[in-house]
Amino acid sequence: MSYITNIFTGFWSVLAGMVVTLKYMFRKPVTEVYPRVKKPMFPRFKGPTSFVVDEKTGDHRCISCELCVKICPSLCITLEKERGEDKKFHLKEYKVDYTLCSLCSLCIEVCPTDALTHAKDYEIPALSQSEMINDFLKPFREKQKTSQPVAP
Amino acid sequence: MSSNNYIYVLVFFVVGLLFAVAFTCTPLILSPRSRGKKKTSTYESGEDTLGSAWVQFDVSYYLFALIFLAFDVEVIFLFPVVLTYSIAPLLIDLLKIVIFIGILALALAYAWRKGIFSWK
Amino acid sequence: MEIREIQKVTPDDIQVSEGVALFKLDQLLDKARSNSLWPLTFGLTCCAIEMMAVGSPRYDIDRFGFGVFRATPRQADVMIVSGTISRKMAPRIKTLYDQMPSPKWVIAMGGCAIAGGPFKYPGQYAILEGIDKIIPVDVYIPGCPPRPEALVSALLKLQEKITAKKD
Amino acid sequence: MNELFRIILSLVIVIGFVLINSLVLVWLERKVSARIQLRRGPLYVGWFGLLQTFADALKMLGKELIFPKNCDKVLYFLAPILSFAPVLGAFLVIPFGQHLVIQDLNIGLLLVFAFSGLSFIGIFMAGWASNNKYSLLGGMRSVAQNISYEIPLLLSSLNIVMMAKSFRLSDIVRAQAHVPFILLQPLAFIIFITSALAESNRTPFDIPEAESELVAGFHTEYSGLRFGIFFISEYTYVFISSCVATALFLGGSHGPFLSGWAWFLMKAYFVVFVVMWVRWTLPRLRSDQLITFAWKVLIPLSLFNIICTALALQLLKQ
Repeated sequence: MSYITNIFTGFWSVLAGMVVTLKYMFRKPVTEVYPRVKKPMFPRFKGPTSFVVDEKTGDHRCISCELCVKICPSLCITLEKERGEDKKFHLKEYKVDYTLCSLCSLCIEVCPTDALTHAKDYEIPALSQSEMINDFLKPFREKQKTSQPVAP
Repeated sequence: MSSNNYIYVLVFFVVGLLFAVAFTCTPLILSPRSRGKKKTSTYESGEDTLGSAWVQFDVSYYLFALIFLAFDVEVIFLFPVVLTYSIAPLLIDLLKIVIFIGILALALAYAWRKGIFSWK
Repeated sequence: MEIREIQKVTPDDIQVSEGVALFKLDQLLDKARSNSLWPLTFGLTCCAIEMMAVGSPRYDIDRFGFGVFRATPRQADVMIVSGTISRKMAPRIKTLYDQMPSPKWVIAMGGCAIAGGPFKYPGQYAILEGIDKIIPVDVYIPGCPPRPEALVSALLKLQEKITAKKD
Repeated sequence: MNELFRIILSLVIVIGFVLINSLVLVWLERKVSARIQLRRGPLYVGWFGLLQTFADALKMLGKELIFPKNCDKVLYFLAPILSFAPVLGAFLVIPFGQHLVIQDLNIGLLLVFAFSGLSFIGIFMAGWASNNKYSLLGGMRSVAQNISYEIPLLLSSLNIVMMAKSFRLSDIVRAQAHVPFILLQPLAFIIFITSALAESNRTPFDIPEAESELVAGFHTEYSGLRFGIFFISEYTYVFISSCVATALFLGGSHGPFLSGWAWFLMKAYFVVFVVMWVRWTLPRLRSDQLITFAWKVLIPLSLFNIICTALALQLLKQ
């Protein structure tokens, strides 16, 4: 007897399952049409690190203390500095190798002037490894170039 | 005309073969080719294979093939019997069909009882 | 980073003109290849989870025709190396790459697959420092791990690379 | 001369139909699966992704064919061809309309079953010739499954032969002018669809190419268009078995308002849709469950059904 009831329950459960999938078929898809619609990232999203632009000066806040270089577990930050005429260190070069960075945000936590932050950029594929060594000072240099002709 | 009918079967089968051959050979012209020592080796999730795959196989498959043979032949027997029965349904023919199917069912019950269908 | 517009193959593009059939055929094949990149089902570590997310309803990589994950390298076109490559694993990956049929591409996903990531330090002996030490890589995706969107944009970049005019 | 022209014309039509139909079916499958999983499916290549499978096929044209060095060369080459060749023959007798059939042979039903029964020879050949452990397991399971489900398939169609009093498919369709046989033989229909699913290796029964355990089953070693041919023949078998189901149970080309072939194609594509729907609903059966299901459930049920039909014929003799 259980043989026949087994067959019936099996058949019935198949039908029930198919009704469920049919219902799902007429629901709205949950897909985000990604490259056409770009969703803003969450506030705590950890993108690649970058310099904070200071609102007052329009420059970066780095004081070349090298704390980030020392704490980085992946050894991905290279920093070069030079002593200016005012006996203060000036940042000459600041590069992060994204091939190594694991976005642990230790450099951000340790920074005394809050000069670093996570960018919200996430479309970062590259065709070669050299493209992934990011020069942090590049946007600031470009800004200087564009602003120089304006200044007397 | 009626003998002509079956020429279609032959022609369709042969053309199917030729078409498939042509189809599988076009990539030889169009595709790039490359060579390598590992390229033609047998796939086994990146491992090198140990030995050949042509080994002895589980006997239960063989038993299935045996019952299948018996059943399939008997089903083919049933086809003309059922056709003639449906055209002129006589009671004696019904009895014969029932006996025939009963014997088939007995064979199935025997195999079931012997545990062929439960895998070990 | 710029992301290109979705390239649409309209019926007009598929037409092969009579005169320069072979030349156009090449372009047509490239277009077809770039629109059906079947990835190899294989993941190494944590980045593989993000790779799986790409096939999920939310990101649905099948929209571009990349959704057919093939389990065997014989039918795959693109290999997504997602995760840390230990030295024991490296020869297997090399074999899998070799077993793929010829127009084939590789995407290195995540810091470990690009250059060893956090495991790269002087004196380490267990990790292969980047998959490009053993097989040629077409697109790199930095991140630890990258977002699924980053993988989608990498696949689109690969599409761009395939259809680009060859000099 | 006229006959020759007819052969060539029907061949061209059938080959074209097989190719285009399988591409459309793959697209439909991807769309249906996407909608069931709340996805969008192919979207960007062509109109609603219709050219997606066309792009896939073109890509396979330009894909390298790998000849594994350990395989049995002749069988490896022959396997996809042998799995494709019978596909065309099965289209010979399918009555797409009242007079729209290439050759209305009087053993039409048996011919279709004979041709679709040939498919697993190609599959097993592929499994054996590849000299790959996954392929061999896939091929073995495929044969065990196919021979198990062949019998309920034939037994359930016996009922229809009894009802229609003919093997000729167009006669069977004609017998359903008023009542389709699905209403008279619901059990036979269920058995037929279940075993047709298993015969064409569709998902609750796709043990031969179970991706989670056997990589790609029997076509693990096949690349490019050789694999593509397996794919085409698999989808065409799905279509053929749904055509046969339409002709046997759903009243074939009978229907109001529209012309016969439109009804036939609509019904056949509906059965194909049901097959896909089942595929994306049910999980895969285990190998032993699969075979015992055929022998312990389907075959006794169909034997019982035959006796019932014979009795009914006897009672309704007057």
